[in-house]
Amino acid sequence: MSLAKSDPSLQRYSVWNRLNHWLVAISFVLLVLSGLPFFHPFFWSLTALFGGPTMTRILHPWIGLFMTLMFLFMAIAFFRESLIRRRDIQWLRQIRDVLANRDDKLPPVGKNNAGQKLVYWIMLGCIALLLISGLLIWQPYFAGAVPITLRRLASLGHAGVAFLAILTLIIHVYSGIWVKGSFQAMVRGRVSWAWARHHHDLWYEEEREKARKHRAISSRHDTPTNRQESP
Amino acid sequence: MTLQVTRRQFFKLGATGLATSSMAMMGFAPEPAVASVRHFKLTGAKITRSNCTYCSVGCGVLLYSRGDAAINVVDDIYHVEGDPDHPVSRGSLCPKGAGLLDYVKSDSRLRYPQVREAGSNEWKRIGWDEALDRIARHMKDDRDANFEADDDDGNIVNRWTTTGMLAASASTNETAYLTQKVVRSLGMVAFDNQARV
Amino acid sequence: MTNHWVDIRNADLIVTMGGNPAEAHPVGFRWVMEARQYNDARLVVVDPRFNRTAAVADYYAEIRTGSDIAFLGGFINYLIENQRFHREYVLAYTDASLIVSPEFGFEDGLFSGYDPDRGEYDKASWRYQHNADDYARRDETLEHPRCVFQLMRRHYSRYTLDVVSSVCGTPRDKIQRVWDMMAETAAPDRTMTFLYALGWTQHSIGSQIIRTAAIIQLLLGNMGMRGGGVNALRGHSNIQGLTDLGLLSNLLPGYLKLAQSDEQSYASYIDDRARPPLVEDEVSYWRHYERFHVSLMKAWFGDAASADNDWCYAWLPKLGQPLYDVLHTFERMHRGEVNGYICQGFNPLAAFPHKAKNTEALSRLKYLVVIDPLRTETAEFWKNHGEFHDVDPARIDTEVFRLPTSCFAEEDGTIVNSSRWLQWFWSAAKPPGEARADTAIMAGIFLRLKRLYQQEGGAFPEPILNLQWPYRYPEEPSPDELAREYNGWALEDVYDEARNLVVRAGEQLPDFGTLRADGSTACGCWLFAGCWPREGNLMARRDNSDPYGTGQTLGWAWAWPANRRILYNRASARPDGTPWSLRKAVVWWNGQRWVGNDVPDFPVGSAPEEGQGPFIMNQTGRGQIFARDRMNEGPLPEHYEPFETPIASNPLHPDNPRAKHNPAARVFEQDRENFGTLEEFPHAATSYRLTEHFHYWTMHNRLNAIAQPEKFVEIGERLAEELGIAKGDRVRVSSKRGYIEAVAVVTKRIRPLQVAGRTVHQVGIPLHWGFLGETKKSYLTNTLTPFVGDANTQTPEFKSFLVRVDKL
Amino acid sequence: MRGDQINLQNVIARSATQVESPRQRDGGVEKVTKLIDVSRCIGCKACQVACAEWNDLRDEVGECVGEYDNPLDLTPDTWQVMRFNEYEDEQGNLEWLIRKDNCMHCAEPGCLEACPAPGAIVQYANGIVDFNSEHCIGCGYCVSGCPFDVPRISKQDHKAYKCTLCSDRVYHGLEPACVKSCPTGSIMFGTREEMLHLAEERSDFLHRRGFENAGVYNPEGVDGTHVIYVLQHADKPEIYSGLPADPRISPLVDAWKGVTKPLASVAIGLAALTGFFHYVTAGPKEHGEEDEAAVREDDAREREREERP
Repeated sequence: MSLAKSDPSLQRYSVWNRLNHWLVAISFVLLVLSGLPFFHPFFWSLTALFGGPTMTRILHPWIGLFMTLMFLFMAIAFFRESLIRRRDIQWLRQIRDVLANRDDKLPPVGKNNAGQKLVYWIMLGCIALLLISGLLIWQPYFAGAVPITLRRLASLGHAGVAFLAILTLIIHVYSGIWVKGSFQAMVRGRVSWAWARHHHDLWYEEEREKARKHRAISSRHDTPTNRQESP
Repeated sequence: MTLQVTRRQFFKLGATGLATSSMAMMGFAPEPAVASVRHFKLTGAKITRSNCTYCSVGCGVLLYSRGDAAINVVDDIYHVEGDPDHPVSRGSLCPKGAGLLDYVKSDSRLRYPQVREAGSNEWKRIGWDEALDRIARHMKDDRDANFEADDDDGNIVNRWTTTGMLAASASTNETAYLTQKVVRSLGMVAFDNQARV
Repeated sequence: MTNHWVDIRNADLIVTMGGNPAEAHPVGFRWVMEARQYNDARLVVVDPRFNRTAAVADYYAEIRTGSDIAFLGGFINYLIENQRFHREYVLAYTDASLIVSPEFGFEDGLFSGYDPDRGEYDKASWRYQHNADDYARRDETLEHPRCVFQLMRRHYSRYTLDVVSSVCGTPRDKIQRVWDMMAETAAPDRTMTFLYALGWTQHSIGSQIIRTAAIIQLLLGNMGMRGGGVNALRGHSNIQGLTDLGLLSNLLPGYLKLAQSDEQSYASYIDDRARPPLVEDEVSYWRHYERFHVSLMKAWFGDAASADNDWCYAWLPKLGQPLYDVLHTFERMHRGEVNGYICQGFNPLAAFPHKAKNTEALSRLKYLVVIDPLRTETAEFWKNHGEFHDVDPARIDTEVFRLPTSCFAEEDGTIVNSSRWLQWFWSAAKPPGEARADTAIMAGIFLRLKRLYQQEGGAFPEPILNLQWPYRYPEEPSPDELAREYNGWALEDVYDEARNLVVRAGEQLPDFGTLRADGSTACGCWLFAGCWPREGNLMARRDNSDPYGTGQTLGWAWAWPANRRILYNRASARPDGTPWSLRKAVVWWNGQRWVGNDVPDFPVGSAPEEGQGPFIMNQTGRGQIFARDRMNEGPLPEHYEPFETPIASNPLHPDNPRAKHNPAARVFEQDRENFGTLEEFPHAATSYRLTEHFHYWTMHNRLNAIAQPEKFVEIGERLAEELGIAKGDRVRVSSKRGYIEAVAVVTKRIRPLQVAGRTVHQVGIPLHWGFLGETKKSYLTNTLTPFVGDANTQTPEFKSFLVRVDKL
Repeated sequence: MRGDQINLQNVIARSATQVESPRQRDGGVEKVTKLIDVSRCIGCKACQVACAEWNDLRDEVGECVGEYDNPLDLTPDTWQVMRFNEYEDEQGNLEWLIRKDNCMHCAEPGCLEACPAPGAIVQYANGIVDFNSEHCIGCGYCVSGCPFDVPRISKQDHKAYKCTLCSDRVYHGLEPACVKSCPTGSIMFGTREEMLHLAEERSDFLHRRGFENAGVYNPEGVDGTHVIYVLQHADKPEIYSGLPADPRISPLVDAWKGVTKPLASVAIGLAALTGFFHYVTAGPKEHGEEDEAAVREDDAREREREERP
């Protein structure tokens, strides 16, 4: 049989990756929903989702802590493949081609393209800042002990960084919808070889190489019969 | 710059437009703010004119109590403030006067007669009759035993020096007068008040 | 107060000395602030501490505690030497022109007639020279060497600026500045008021400090004037009333006096007190003494009191001592000569000097009765309160009864404020639990005693059995019944000299003028007569209108005597009856009678031509610069050092040890040993109140506990530096009699003084806090204070003593 | 000020509320103001006690730390404190400056600006800024918003508390409890106009008594306050236990609560829209047949290579 079959047979995210990602995603969304009411009265009615304003005030920081922890795991898991390479710069230079879907013009891409890597680093930065500023204004635990100017700075910072994070989220989510197959990739963890070759050609090569080696090793013990079925 | 825009206006410029429309859209209008945030605690209180009995300025105070002195109610003082009609205090009070409520309501107020027996280390609650009977008995025994009808020079002195009394500094003239009357009828001379301290 | 609270606003200069009204009388102090704002008055504070009053004063001068006579005596010298006194007033309204007996003298700090062994004066020589008609001789020129004015001039000539500065430790320029400001009020249209309280009384020379102030006000012509006077702010809410009603060992209501043992004859008892005028035609109102006395006896003993038995004169106790004051009584108690003691709303364990001695004294009682709305330290003197009060209950055999009483909010009645106003107030609720009114408790005790005497007989029962008890509910005499009784009523129709009917039998008396010595009137307190006349209870009046804008509010409550608001107000007018100044007018002669914005303190029909003096209670009709035999340490105030003084000798009499301290003060031998020495206890201490608290009561109130929760002592920055004490450190303050521990408040407001060539540090010790109540448990301040009192009143010397401060 | 009824139509500003508050009746209501004449204050704390008594507050009984101040600072149970300062001027003249410290009721309240909870902080037409605990969520933003460090968060119910200028008394035509109690007339209350006038009188009086720099403290930075001081040394407010010389709502708070937020909200909305329109115009990004083909070629190539002996 052939890898060309477009059925997703290529593992992109492990079960753990996926669980981890979605836990972060869900808590992030909850944080957005519970944070926006304090961000602007326009969103006040969202507090209803959390059992009222005061409950929202109480829950938000705890959800935050949970997400931070989850994100930490994810950050470790995705660290290597998120390191920025020279070719990523080139990719970013050609962001117009990316948006215009002129993918043939793009430089080769590894497991993650520059956009995904940026999301990784921006979120890493934002969440670190949100954690610190959040702790500084956390009533009733820490805020009381924090000098007033620092509290004011933290409040401002928390809001600003949250804004950045939300924008990033929107882009991230949109990309998921826009790039066909990637949403499925994070849901079921597998992509088709063709998808991989199109969006992440270098990674595709790596995976192909892996597959070849694998077959080579296994062929030594192969019986003629089963050899017939292998490519 | 001629255009005067205060901070709040500026803040609103940015916000109001967006907000008003959207709130209406989201069908949520501000719930009414409670008018006077707290209930007015003097409504319906009984007001009694009194005088502060700490220092000798004699400020007028108004005692506010629950209950209207009807037969079925035991009035309860719950607020004290200055009497604006009083020519000296004109409604003002010092920190002691302003805190009178906690004096009237103090946990240290005594509620029933007690006795501490000789050598004992505790108070024992007793009834008024027992208390007054025992006190009267003590007084009479001491008076009868130590009353001086005359002194060594043969003067008639009719005095009782072995029991003394201190009169209050904050009691009323009526109490004071009755005390003076009783004390002198007993021939008591070791009698004083707080004028000196 | 000779004047009253609101009248302070009429002053041009307010001097607070020996008082701290902003601290102890904040609401009355309002009128000082009003005077500053609306009468352009200045406020001067002379005090050992830069206190809360000083915080809003126009001028502050520091002074060593207990040196006030020097400061004021120096001012008298300054007034005379610079001719700045109010000559016309002095001549007409004081005894300055009266000539003093040749035997009178003053030498090396002692007046004539001193008996060193008994520590007392024979006052025979302290009198005026009399002429043929037995009236005092006078010299209107004030030049006669023996006239009061010249004697005073010579007496105070020693009080020079330098001497005063060295005795008081006050810088010369500050003294000069204060003297100048005070001297300006000698002008007829300007007045100064002295506001003082226990900062003057609580010294071994307390009464004489106040006398000095009175002399000054006479020299400046400020007595009887609006915004003038010598004003005792008084400590407790009804101390004025209790004193008026004579609740003192030697008094009866209305300042009538109990007789001494040797006064066996009723006639001479009255003669010695019904004082005739010493100057022709003066009023000398005390000459009616017998009317007051007889009416009192009728009120107490009714028909049992008759002319035949000298109105029960023999039934009244006779005194074997000049006074059985508290110090004297606790001394006897300590010696085991007292078996029973009753404390009615009074906390002697904390209130009297030398707590250790008080504790021992109380422990020697057979029974103690404490009548109080609150738990008091006295009632629990037998209980061990750890370091604050370390006693062993098992070794104390005193039987203690604690009876709960109602507080002001739970009773009707009157109290007399320092303006001499009798103000009626009403009960708002029932007392808690089984608590009862003091009147019910006194009645309960008395009626039981009476019953016992009826059943068993016993020692001299007559006064008890015959005591009038005309109350609707004998167990609970009501306040209005008692008020009507001390106002008094007619037992028979009362007629005046012209045989006009004045009061019908059974009617309430309209005033003390209607009292009679023939037994036709009964009156519990002549001074209060008129407070509840036929018209009803005038003490309950609430008309605060002030038609003349003078602040007299004659329709508010009722003031003794006869609703007069400013005493001696005749002196507010010139001898010819016209006001000294329209700004200061109180009463004036309108051709037929005395009229004005106050009730004249004078016979309303006495025309100026008759020349009667304004001080109608005095035999001379004049203000007494020369006290004659009324004061125990001399007719003219002299500075003596406190019994615990921070300097070696009395700078005025360095070589006469007898004149170091008040020579006439009564000190018990054993207490002499308890005086500390300068070497052992180098710091001068003074005790006082804080505005957040009232003695040992408010520590039971959460609100006041919050406002000032813990005991502290105030120490000047310089001393603190020397002792290495920082703000908030705990310190131990010790005197010869014990020690206390408290938090140190280190302050710029107490500065070291240069006294007699020596640096004196003063330490301030608030008297509040104890080991009961809501505040932090603490030592009692009277652990430190000395057991010695003023020579006349026996008021303890709480304001000047020696301590040592140590860092803990 | 009888008739200054605070009713629903008298709430002129309301936290976290963008719609206009009712303004129609503003004209009928006089602005009120509390005047504190520091030169007449004896620091007796009557106001402090009266405040606690009226508002049913009983703070903890503290301790003495070596000064008259007590309680030492504002707490949820202590809405005003007296601050004592022994001040010695250049000539060494001693003054005991005692300042009553409590909510200043700013015309432009930082607390109200910072508060995210609709109606938790309201400003009445008479100028009083009041906390409505019912709506308070305990986020503590008002603390960051206040230029005078006044609001305190309760450890008990985690809500914010401060002086209400006795809005309940004023509502009923009475003066605030502290004002009534003041023995020396250091605290006065009346219409804003009256009080500003009286303040001028009082500072003129101080000028006559030799305080050249006496003046009124009514800081412009917060558009004036409804609690104003008369100071003997208006040129140095700091000597009154740190009264801020030029209080204003912190620029940080402005940036945080000001115009940025609505704009940010809009930006978020726009971002979402942009994505949508991009999708509409550029269409989805997907791999095509050529990728399939390429994969098949790769397959083929590899098979040959592997089958070569």
